Amino acid sequence: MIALLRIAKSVVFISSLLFVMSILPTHSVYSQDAGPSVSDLGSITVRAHDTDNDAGGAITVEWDDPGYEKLAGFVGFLIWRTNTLAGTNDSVEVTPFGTRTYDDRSVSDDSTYSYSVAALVNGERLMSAPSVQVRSSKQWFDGRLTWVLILGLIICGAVIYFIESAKRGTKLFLRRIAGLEAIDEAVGRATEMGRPILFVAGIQDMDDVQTIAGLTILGSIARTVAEYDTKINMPVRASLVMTAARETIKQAYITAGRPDAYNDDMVHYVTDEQFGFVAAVDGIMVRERPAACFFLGAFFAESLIMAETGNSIGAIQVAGTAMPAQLPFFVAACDYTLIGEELFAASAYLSEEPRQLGSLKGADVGKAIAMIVILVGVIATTIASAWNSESMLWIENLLRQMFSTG
Amino acid sequence: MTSKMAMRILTAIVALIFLISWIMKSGSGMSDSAFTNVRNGFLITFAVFLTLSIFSFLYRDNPFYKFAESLYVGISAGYWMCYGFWSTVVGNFVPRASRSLSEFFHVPYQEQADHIFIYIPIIFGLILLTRLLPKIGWLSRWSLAFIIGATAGLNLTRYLRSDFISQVSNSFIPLFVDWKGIGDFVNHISLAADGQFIAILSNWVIFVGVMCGLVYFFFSKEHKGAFGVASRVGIWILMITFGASFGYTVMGRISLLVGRITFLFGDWLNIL
Amino acid sequence: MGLIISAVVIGAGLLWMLYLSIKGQDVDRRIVYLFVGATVALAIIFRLEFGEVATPIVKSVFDKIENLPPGSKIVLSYDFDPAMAPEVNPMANAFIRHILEKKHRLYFMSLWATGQSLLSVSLDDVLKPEFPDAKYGVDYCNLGYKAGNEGVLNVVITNFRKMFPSDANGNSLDSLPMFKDVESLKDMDLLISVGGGKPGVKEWVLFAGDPGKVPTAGGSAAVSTPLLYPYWPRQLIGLLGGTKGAAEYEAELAKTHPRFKDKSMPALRMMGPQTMAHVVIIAFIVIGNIAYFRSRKKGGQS
Amino acid sequence: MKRQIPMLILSAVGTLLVVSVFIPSARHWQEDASLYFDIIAVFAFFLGGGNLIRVHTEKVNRKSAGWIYSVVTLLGFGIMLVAGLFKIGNPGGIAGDISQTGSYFQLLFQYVMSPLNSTMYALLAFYVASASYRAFRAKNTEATILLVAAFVILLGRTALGVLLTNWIPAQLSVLQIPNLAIWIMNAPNLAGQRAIMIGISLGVISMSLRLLLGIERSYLGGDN
Repeated sequence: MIALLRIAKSVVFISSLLFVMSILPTHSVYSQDAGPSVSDLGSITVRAHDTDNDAGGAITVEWDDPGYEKLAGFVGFLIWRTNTLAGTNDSVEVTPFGTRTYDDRSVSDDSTYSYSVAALVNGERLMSAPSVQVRSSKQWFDGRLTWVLILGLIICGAVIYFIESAKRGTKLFLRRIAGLEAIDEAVGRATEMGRPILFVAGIQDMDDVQTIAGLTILGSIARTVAEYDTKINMPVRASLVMTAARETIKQAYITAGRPDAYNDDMVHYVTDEQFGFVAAVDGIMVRERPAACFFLGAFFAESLIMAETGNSIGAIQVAGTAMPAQLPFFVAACDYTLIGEELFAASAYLSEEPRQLGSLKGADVGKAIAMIVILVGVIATTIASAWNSESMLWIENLLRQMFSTG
Repeated sequence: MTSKMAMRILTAIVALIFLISWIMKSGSGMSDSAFTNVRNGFLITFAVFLTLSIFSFLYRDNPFYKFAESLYVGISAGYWMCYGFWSTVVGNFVPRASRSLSEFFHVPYQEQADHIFIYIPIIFGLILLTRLLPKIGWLSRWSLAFIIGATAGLNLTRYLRSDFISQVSNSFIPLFVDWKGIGDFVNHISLAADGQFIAILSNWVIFVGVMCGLVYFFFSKEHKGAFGVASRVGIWILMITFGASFGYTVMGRISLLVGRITFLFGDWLNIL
Repeated sequence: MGLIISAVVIGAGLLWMLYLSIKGQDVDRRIVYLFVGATVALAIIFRLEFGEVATPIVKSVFDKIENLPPGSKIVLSYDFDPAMAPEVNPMANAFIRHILEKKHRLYFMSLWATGQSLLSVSLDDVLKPEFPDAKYGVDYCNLGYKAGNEGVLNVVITNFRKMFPSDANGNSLDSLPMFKDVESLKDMDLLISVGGGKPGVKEWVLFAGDPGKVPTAGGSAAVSTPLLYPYWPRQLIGLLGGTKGAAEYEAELAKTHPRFKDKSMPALRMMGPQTMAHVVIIAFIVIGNIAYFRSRKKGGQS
Repeated sequence: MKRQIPMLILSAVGTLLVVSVFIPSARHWQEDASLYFDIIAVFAFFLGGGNLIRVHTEKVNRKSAGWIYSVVTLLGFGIMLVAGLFKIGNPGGIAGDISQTGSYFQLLFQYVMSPLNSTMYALLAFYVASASYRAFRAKNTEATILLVAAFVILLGRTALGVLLTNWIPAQLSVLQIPNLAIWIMNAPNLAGQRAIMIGISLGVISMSLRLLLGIERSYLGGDN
């Protein structure tokens, strides 16, 4: 689609250039209408400056229109560039109707340029005076992201602060998450029944943070599994996940003091194909009849196929994902579901390590910030729109500016 | 013994149907070449066989499903590895790394000053393979560390911008839409879908819903008292969300089945 | 005939399930599977079609076109690609039929490069054979595709001729009678965008409908429809969502203008099996709850 | 050592990528990182593919239950690899597009992989039905809310919903089931999605920080 658009854009561009060329001779294709003529209008003023917030190599040209666009024979504005160091001239672009700015991305930071803009009317080129000389340069900081940086620093600062304070021994209250409490029970049941547990860390590769979240939970589960001497079976969809999962389980077995019981075959690669993987996992479920199934990671449409098969074999199922579209299916078909953020918090809960738990309190500060900002934003917007309050409008606009993604 | 016998009979029947279908499909082929017709007859019959084999899993696990599953796993693993090779190695790495290799694979070589950097992933990739050597297998953690670091770094800012900031700013909504005073509101109150009352109600529900939903996710505060009430409302909102998304998706899922059954009845049996 | 067989088979099955449930027996999941499969298969074999009833969000688009005075000016934009076409093309064709039947003037355009070729297919397959009397330039015209996404809308909201010096066939707009009293999109009586991506219905609302205060309607693929719901009913007068929305429109069209009844109604055809399975699933939920309440009652007594 | 160096790599790479967002001339690092990831993932194929071959050859060698299916997997894997890596039957030769019509690779995709893929996907139609039958029961307040929301949306998408509530006058039109369904999608559903997304973003941020600070490192293995 993008490629097509690009082709189409270049076709339009070339055809408009051809069109401009074809009308450069004195006769015009449009009949002259009565109305303001070219000579009545003032000249175009051109400003050129280095493009903001970029890595160099671009100059922004801006101009005003004294009224050329309203003329009957108007075709477009031609942007004319002079390389003042090399002394060469060339036309850069003919802009379509309605534009007043143009980013010239074909300049070098080592040269200086001056720009003129010409209105193309009835085959005439009405060239403006050249702009001042400009040179493009790169910026070290993207100014549009100032607020993103500040917000990021506040939230990250809060997380780090509570990690540090937890390290110093501040006690923390944490609410219970039913799904996590069920993990021990599920592993215990598998041990009693002498059946394996099945662990699926989603179907994404290691470049999805949900997969990593799944693996961190795997670390805790594997420790319990090692202690109870239960069997764990973990099919994976991506080779990298296989490597990472093996390291994770191995470490858990070592921590539990049972390095001898670890075996690489606990984790095995199946296939990178989404539904091929599902077909195999379904097969494993009905043949090995695991007593507990864990689905923790990023899932797509296959979520329900796996969860329903797991349900049909009577396994205890604990699922967790940050895919909003798949949550309903897990909620419907599994015994416990970690919803969104709970997936990321789970490993901290399970580790019971103060520093990890501190990070959760930091995330809560983020939520508190979100709630306060939303509250203020809603009040300001409401008063500004219902009672035309200038000051509230100012607050609303400030908040919108702060919370714009740049 | 009897179930083994039944299985044999079933397999024989399936084989017979397969053969008949192959012959019929080959006979009705469109191509001039007999080989193409016979080949396509086989392929279509095979595709039907695989389709039915997968569906048979709904009854219970069976040899036909096991066959289809095993084949699917093998074929698709090979498929994605070939794809990875041609698109990533040949498509992305070779043009940046070597001119002669680019010529060999007929891909345009990219002149770049910084193509030394393209060897970073190669080094980490080779380090990853030390996993195969027991003595220095621990080195592969370096590659994992590189990958996990990249994932964490990329996602931190990505989620901050796209999810946190944009979702918060989307929530700045007026609680009194088109407000012309309380008198006007009371006079025109109605539950019409396009009425002012519903527009206002929607914004209140969104506002309260987002707030209570966030309260539900608070980990470090006990869900008691007013906080507990808000968290409970939060769960209800989440439940509505899940129910609604589930209900909305059902129809789309059925259309997938329609596609398969149309394939069986139309492309194979020609009865549509 | 097919309908009777299907109704008997499915109805009897559901009753049997209900009976089992009331007796307190749990229904095996395989019976549920069998039901879904049989329902869809029967509906496909017997080509069952159901009279869809237009939901208000669809009905309002239909009524708008139905009630505009003849000669009203309507823009229909093809903003989709072949991948989305099975879902949204039936909508576009239904719009063409309805608009020309009501003797409105129809202005075609497209914001997607791929939309233009799909548009010419519609012109050749639907418009020309079914409306041989419709005259190009008087009753309909094709402006074709222009690059620039929503930027195109930004321009045509003030001036058509600047963006489209000529139509897709190279005729100057001034030579087309139907452009005599048209300066910009603001002179239109209704804007319709059919699409499922960006630019699409949302961009038409934000860059054309809202600033120009022109009624806007849309059709979109099912996945992106929930994202458009917030614009209804204030900024969008109506919306057709997925095959379902298309089928509702086709049904409404066939009801009001019986001459289209025999025409192929692809969305309605596609909806038959889906609707039937959907109803069966609703029945399952009801039966499931009856079973649950029965068992709880029993549990409470014992 | 075995633990410090990976920790250092992780923190350095992660921090650089966080910082690069704010520096215009470093922004391409983000795309580079994704490209590097893809290339490392190709190396991992050796591990994954090797594992696949090893697991299944072992089954065949040991003649363990169902070994014949392992033969099928190995055959499929081998055939696809040969067909794809050497582009057998590809009209464009070695330079042709890998999925060009006529190549064996494409043929196998079209007649073997694609029907398997769409059939597995189509199983969802059955599972959606069985999940609705079993899970949507009014067991408690939460389950009842879930059930009611799902039921209204389901009804709103059939003619039944229109016919049942057509009689409701325009003054109360939001109570007509199709309108109610849209309102649920519009207001409470939107609110829930938004709360979930804000929560997720904070979860990702705090987890990424735990990783970058080296607090969370179960994946890094032990010291030996």
